[in-house]
Amino acid sequence: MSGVLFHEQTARQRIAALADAGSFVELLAPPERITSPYLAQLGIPVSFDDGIVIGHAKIGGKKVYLAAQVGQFVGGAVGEIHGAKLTGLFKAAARDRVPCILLVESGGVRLHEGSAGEIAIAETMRAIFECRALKVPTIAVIATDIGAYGGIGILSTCCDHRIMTEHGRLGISGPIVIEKWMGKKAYNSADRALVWKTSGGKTKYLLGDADALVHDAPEAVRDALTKLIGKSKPVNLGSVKARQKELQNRLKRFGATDDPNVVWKGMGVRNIEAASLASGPEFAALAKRGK
Amino acid sequence: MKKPTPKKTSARAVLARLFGASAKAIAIEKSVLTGYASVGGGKVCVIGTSNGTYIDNEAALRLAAHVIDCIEKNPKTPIVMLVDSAGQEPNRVAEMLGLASYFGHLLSCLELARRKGHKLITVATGQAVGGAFLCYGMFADRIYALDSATVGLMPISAMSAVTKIPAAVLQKLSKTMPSLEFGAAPFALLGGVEAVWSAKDDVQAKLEQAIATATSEDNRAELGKKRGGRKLALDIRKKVLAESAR
Amino acid sequence: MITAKSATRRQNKAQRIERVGKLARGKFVSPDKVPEILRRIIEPGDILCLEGDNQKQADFLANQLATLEKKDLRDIHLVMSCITLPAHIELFKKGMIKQVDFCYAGPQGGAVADLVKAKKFPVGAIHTYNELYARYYIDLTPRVALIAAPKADRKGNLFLAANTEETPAIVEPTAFSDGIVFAQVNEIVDKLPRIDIPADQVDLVVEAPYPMHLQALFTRDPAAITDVQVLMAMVALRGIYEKYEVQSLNHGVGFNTAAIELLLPTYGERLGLKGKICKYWMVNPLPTLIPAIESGWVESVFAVGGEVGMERYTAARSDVFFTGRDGSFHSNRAMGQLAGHYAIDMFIGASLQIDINGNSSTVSKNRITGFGGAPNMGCQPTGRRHPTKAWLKAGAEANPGPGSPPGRKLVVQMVETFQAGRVPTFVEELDASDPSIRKALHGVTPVMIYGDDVTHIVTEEGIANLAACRSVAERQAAIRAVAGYTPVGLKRKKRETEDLRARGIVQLPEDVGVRPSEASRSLLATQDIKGLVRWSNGLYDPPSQFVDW
Amino acid sequence: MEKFTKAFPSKPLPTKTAKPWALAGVVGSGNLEVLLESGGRPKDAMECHVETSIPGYKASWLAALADFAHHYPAGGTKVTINDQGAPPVLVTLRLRQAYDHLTKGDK
Repeated sequence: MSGVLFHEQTARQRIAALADAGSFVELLAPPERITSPYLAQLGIPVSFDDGIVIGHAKIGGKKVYLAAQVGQFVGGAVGEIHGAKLTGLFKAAARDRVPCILLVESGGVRLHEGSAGEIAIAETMRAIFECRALKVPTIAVIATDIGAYGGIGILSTCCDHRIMTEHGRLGISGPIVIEKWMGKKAYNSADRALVWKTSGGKTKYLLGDADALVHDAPEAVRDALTKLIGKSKPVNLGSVKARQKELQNRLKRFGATDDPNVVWKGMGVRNIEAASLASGPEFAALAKRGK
Repeated sequence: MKKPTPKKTSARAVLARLFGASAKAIAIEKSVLTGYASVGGGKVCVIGTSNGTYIDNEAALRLAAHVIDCIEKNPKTPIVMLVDSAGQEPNRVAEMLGLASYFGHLLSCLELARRKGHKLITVATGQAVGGAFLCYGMFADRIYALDSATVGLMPISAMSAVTKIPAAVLQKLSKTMPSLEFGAAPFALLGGVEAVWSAKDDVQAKLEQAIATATSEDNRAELGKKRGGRKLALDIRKKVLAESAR
Repeated sequence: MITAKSATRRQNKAQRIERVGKLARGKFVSPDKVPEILRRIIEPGDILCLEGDNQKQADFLANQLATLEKKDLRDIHLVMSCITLPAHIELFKKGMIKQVDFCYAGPQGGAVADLVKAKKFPVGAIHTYNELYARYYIDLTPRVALIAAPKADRKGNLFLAANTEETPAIVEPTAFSDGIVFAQVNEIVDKLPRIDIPADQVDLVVEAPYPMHLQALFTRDPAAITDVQVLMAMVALRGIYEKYEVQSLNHGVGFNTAAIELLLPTYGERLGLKGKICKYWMVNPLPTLIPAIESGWVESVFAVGGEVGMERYTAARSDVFFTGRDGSFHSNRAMGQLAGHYAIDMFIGASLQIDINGNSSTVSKNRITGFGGAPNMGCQPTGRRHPTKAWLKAGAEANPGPGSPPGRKLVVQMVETFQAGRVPTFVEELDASDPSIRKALHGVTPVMIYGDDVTHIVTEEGIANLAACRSVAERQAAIRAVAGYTPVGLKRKKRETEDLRARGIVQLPEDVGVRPSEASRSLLATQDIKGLVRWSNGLYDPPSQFVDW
Repeated sequence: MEKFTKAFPSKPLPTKTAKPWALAGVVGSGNLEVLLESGGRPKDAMECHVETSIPGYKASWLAALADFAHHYPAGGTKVTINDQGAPPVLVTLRLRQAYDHLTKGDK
């Protein structure tokens, strides 16, 4: 129960914990001082990595490209520099045929930098699919409550694999935006249990949008990565047709309910209370996903 | 909250302008467009949105289904994507069911089409903002916009409301930073749009030419640098590629 | 021999009850009749007691009282622990109150400050809990007490459940002096789990349309504990708990002490301190104490009040918590405060402001809060005679003179040098000594804990052992030495600090064997509320605002 | 934003460091990042550059930095800080973390 929690680590600590000791080499490292001119003009503090640490490392002796977003810095949001670092990394991964891992922690586009971040996300999506066409595995790790939202939520679903923890959240619109739009009755953003059951790792795992649900610990994330960095998921006619069917089926089964517990039960969770308290593989065992 | 702005031009009029008489075969159902048409005598597949509608899980699936249909039945037929959508509607059930994954799926279908030799051309015809633009339109080989289209992240007023930075400050900065400005022209300066088509243009001819000249490499960062709207992105990307090659 | 004169109070009470007449059926009244009944049983000039401390509130009766007007009720001498509800403020605004004697005004601190400025707050004094309860038996005996209980039976016996708190301290002096005790209850049942207040001491009962308000006051989410607080907790554990072998103690409400509780099963265990320290507790059922209890550190816990969500856990751990024959938790505010005064080795808590002499306060011109119970525990009980190891060791350090006791209670203030928003904790002079506040309080500065009572101050910079200081100047230098980069701290002199450090009066983390780089949240027995639920084997039911699963 | 630069006397950094630079902390509300670099500077001083979003606390900053330079042999290093309202205790903590990383490596 105690120990280092992945969701409490900083981006740099996460990388240090996942990579083989001493193997991480940072690209565009802080001494280069590549900082956002937009934020500087607006009088907002800048950061030497612009909210994303990128580089290459070894995991279990195998070379990987790694990016870690810094959620505390402007919500991990994507500006021009941040986005270009991300695009460049996936392009390098495609060029070198090296798996690419993104430790996601971002609310999406950095509004302070306008459309530049939006285009950067679109460019990164293209780069991710470049990797996938070459069978270079791409993995998104979504394991913090800042999670993957907005354009980064969509981008995360473009990767081959998603590893999540119960703390991770994956979506497009956040609870506060939805509450403003639909009203507090439809979505009370302060109801944390409902928020996590709507967008949290457990629900995403049950529905099949997360490939692995792991404990909130760096070792657990590393184990899951080790299993997945050798595997790519093809994008072919068979795979997209199967997915089309799956998503249609999901909409048909659950489109009429607004109660996440109905989804949980539908996806094989018998004891909701016990499953709510369980974590990682223990949850998965209680769930018998999709049965 | 603001509801979507009312349509300016009818969806049919826009389609007619782009595809002439062949536009009739394009179905419009709940503001989602699917069908086939012809451009310069060649067959094209059309998917898109109209009337500034919201794209939900179901709409994403219908667009994806049509792309799959095109791949299966009409190999290598260019796909024209029309964008007039206010984005995704903030909705709890949509989120619970994984709207992001529905969008990701649509992108996967388009990627498959590209790999199988379909050219992908986007024309932003109305609203092209936020997630709706990201989930298919911005994924094209080449992206164009009608000059009447509203393209970009969000208007300065909305940006100001969320960031709590006074609109006047953002307005002033946008003079030197086109990224902050909202519209097709500044978006083109960033390289996000290849070209903006004006009311006077023969858009059918333009579209025909766009299809003919499109290549699948992503040229937006180059364009953004050349046009001066996005000065950093390309160099930073190059730097990453250079440092990682050491 | 009973004379007419000696029976005056009794006769007066009978008259009041008679005035209620048919508005009640026996002792029982319906909610809609309450305002009229209050009008009939309270007389001008009465000492009126409203039950309500920082957790439990007789809120229905208070709200009904606030519907009356000055023509119904005037010249009231209000006595109560905590001014907590908007309804309480309403009574002052309507001009019904001629004097108020109280302890604490947490959530209404701003409103009370406004009333003071408007001269609508005729305060007698701000008390500590036991001080006020004591006066209920001397010169502030209530004529009418409005109290709250979860359950009554058909005879009017009351069951107080986990939140007994101050009810007995109010009922006894009222009932045994011919005062009127009026209880609001959540429900009336045929049979009570146990009887806490006999019907004999209860005059009127109303089943309130909503349950009494209970504040989750002692729930500290481990997720909000910072690395800096972990550092301070480690320093306190080594420099104080371990050094003095503190066996019996009270913890204040705060993240600093929550960090200590969560370090016991991990860091504390590693230091080999289990069984040597922290065995006997006078604290509310703190959820953050669950891991230490489950790890076998804790012999017993006595409490001044309950805590929302801890009912099933405390019942299951009746080997540790005081429980009734029905198996459920029991608390008692007056006795708990008494225990905290006389029977513990150490009080440790936080404060908003500490002055250069070690006095602390939470009062400022714009927020008049008061004391509550901390000063009952954070003081030297000169009536104490029994020795313990910690008491004697602390006493020896203080270099007792021929006329002073051989022992000392450890009174520890544990604060970060800055509060949120870069507000310095250490100041040359307390905000509370503002002339306008002193004037309203008849010349008294509302000091929470006096510097003379404090033995240690712990900050992220280290420990200042005030008890070991030999002069006022030395004490000031020791405080500056741990005041960090606050204006008070910036005035320290390097040589003075080094001298105090050489003599052990000031200790840096490394002096007590703590490496600051080790201080990390990962040392906590759990880092979130869900972990506490897991530690409790699912018996802890946290309030919904803390639940994200 | 407030910016200032100052050098503080400090004993020379050990000649062999684990790496040429180290970064500790993140820029976020109530937090800061410290970039510590070695090499190419006079050996008898720690050169500091601070950029903070909350002006008016220069005295605290200078005292905290001076104390650090006094307690740790950091001569020849350059400290650059991006601050978003961190309390002084975090300044010291992050400096210490960056120093440990620089001299002993990550871990």
